[in-house]
Amino acid sequence: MISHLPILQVIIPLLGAPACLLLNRPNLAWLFSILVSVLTLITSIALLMQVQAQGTISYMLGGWEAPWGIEYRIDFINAFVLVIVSALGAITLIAAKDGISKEIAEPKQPLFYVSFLLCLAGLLGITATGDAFNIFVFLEISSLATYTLIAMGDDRRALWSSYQYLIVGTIGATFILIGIGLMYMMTGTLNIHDLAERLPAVTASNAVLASYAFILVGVALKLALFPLHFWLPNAYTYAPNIVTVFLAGTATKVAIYLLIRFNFDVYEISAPQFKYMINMVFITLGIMAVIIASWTAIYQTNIKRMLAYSSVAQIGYMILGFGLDSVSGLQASLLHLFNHALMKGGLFIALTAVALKLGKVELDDLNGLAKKMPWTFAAFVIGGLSLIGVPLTVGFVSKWYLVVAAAEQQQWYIIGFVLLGSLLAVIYIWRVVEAAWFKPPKELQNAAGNVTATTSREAPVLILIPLWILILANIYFGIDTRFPVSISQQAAQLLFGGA
Amino acid sequence: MALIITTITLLVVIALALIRAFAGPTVFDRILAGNLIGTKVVLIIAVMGFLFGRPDFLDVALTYALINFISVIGVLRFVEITRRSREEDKS
Amino acid sequence: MLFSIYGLISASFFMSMDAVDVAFTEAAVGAGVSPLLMLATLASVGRYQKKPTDPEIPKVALLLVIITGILLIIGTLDMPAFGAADAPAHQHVAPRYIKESPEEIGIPNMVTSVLASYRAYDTLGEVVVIFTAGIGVLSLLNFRRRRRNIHLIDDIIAIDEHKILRIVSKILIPPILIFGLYVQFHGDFGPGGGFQAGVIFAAAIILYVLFFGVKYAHQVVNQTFVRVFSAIGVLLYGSVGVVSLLNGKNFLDYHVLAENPTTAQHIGILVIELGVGITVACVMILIFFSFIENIEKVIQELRK
Amino acid sequence: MELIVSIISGVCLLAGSFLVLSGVIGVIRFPDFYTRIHAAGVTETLAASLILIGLMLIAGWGIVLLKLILILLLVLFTSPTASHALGKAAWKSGLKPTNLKQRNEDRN
Repeated sequence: MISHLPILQVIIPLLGAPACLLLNRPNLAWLFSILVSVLTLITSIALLMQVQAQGTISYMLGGWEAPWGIEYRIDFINAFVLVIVSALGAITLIAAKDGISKEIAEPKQPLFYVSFLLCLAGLLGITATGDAFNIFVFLEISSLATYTLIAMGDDRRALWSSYQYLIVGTIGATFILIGIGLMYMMTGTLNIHDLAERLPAVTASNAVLASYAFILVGVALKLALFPLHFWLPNAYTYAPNIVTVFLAGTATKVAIYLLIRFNFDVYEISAPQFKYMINMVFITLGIMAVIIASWTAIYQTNIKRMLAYSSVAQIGYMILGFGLDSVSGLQASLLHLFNHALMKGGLFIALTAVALKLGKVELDDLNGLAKKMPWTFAAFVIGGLSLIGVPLTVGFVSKWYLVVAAAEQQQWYIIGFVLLGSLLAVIYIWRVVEAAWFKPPKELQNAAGNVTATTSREAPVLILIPLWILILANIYFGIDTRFPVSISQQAAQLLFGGA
Repeated sequence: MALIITTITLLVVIALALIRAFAGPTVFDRILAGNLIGTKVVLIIAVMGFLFGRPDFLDVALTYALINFISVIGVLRFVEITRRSREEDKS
Repeated sequence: MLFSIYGLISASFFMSMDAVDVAFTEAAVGAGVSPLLMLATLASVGRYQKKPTDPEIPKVALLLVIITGILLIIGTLDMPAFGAADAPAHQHVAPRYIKESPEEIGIPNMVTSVLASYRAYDTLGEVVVIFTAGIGVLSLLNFRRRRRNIHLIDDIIAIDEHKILRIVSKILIPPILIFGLYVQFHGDFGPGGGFQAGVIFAAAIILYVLFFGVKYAHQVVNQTFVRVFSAIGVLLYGSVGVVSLLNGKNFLDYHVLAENPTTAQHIGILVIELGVGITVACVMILIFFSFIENIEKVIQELRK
Repeated sequence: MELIVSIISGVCLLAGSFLVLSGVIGVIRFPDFYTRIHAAGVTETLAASLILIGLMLIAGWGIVLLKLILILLLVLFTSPTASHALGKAAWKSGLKPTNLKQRNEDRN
């Protein structure tokens, strides 16, 4: 069974989803999907260990040789992203029950878990596969499931934001498909490894450049790269809270992975000026994302929306490291990918707990809430510190590597912008912390009957446990950085050495 | 020879019917044009199957004939049903 | 209706490019079911429609479309000529499919052997996409659980006494179903397969609903049935893969299914096509039923 | 013998094409929906039959012939039904035939 880990990784949730539909009882479906996601997590960890032991794994689906059949190709980068995605999937699902039973009507709850598993399977499939068309297929699965998940939010506006995302996502997916089609036209193959070998021969042609452009824009749409990010805040704000946790931790990460894969593995743009131009575009967009999105985040009153803008900013950091086009820059990106998943996951789970109590997460409602929910808000503070990049948290680690990478190339202004971004983060995190810890509790002016909901003290244990798992991971990996650093370093070296 | 002439005629006919489909004026005119095109496509596929010597085209023609009927009827029913519920709406 | 015409015409276009299977799919999906579903959507949301308020958006969209078009044209400028034998697409992977597939898979329709065996995993993915779409529609539209037995739409259907149509469709439906089965199991030899068969099946059921009402249709296939079977189709497909896993081969390796490799391929393809057919048919019907229920809900609100 | 058969089939095909063409000209030229459906519905069945019979003649015995017969049957069943349904639906929806006399008087 060990040799089949690459495929098990994806098909466990993929086949788990229809099985989950057959159960049709909310609690059963919940337990079952937790089982599935934990199995997936175990598989992905085993897979990572296997990759560490024996290098890149290649798995031929249907027993057909690589360019003819579909190949799963797991190397350090995939395995790393797979662990992040499946871990967040499992953790989110554990926390999901209370929020879901409150936010979604009962007959639809099993459907929620089904969509969740499908989304998980789609994201894992995108990451694991070594075949360009297969990427598109799984992109479709994950996107469709995501639209469903977002639209399940109990706000009417969830439908609208899901629709917005649907349009954008469909355009993105179509662009990616056109890009893949053009590549196939020029090389006659769909296998990524094979593509990488055959593309340099035709790299000068317009068709390849056009396909590069299409894929870049398509992925950037999915990624919410700065000027194309407009769908993200709405989607994150109105989606069910748990879905926001999951999406913030995984969906954009997988898109970043795709960008890395296509940019460094598939396309080798030979003309140095062109390459320089592309990198400059990345760096500029990254900086703009960090500054503008953080700035916008400060003015948000809805905390979910605030964190969503902060996510756009964090994507900016990743793109920055990416545009530096060096091993250490890429390493910083990969590290931030991992770290951001930890901290945003934690912060959004904390918000879930709050929303479970209050029903909404407006800044004004938080006043004094920390005294009632100390554990939740302690977690929020640590997560926020991590987001800012205070030493001893993971946020510091990735920013440190980013700064080092920038210093390596003597791009001092990047360091300045990173610091400015952190300062802005201090402001928006502080607003929440101040409200929750230091402002006096607001008198609840709504009907007396509702007061009981807020007087109950702490969030449910099922939310606190995954919350603190993530938060402690924030601290643990901030102190003991060996695991993510070594893996991201190997991955980055593989991309540069192997390419 | 006759096959080629038939194909060309059918293509012309489809083009002409498209004019009616776009021109309308009522929804029924459009459906009529759609139905017309549907049957012509069935014929054209059958004829082309012979022209290219690929008789498995006939399977497609058969599917077409079925699907065309179903879709015309379906569209018709929906027009009727929405119209009726709209009338109820007013009354 | 124009959509349906578009489907028909583009199908004959594919036909002339010699892509029979694509034409088949387009015939079934583009011309038949998608306009039906679109109309069902219109019927359920039509009364809420508003004129778009922002005049800027179409301009931006137009600009985007133009840019994309220019990019596409640039990209295709130095693409190999259509049908050129030395185009890279015809050099690398494709020749092997053409040369080896009759021996390795042993079925005449090469498209099926690529879809259902070489790239069977992609097809599994596509089936899951359809399944996901079904789940999406279900979770968005299907609100009601109670009051199953009231079918207002049936009243509306019953008002028009389309006697001739009823009789003709009564006569037609069984042959359509049989034809669906033929397409389902004939995919190895001619154009066709699970996707198309599923759509034909669904179309037959939809035709039935349109004339005899939801109540009678539910006696044959009700919501729960369709839900369960749409999942079972995916599971059936996946189970082939699991069987090969359990026998120590790679996922979806059909060779474990029989001694003789081509027989094994045959069995594998038959089973997965069945899975595809079941899922596609069930999801289509599911979506249709959901729309119908939604229309009913709208009518109910109106009556209040 | 073969020559005769192919000549007959050619004649059938050409006659079918002519009918199809005349039908569509009617659909374009005729003044209102009911006359148009008349043009389309009447020619369609015969035209399709003629073309399909023309094809049958060159097909020879075999499964192809069977399929052609099936298509023919299907067309014979469905196209009059569809025309009927269309006409009925249009009538029920309140669409009235144009009164030609009236219109001509209006024009003058």
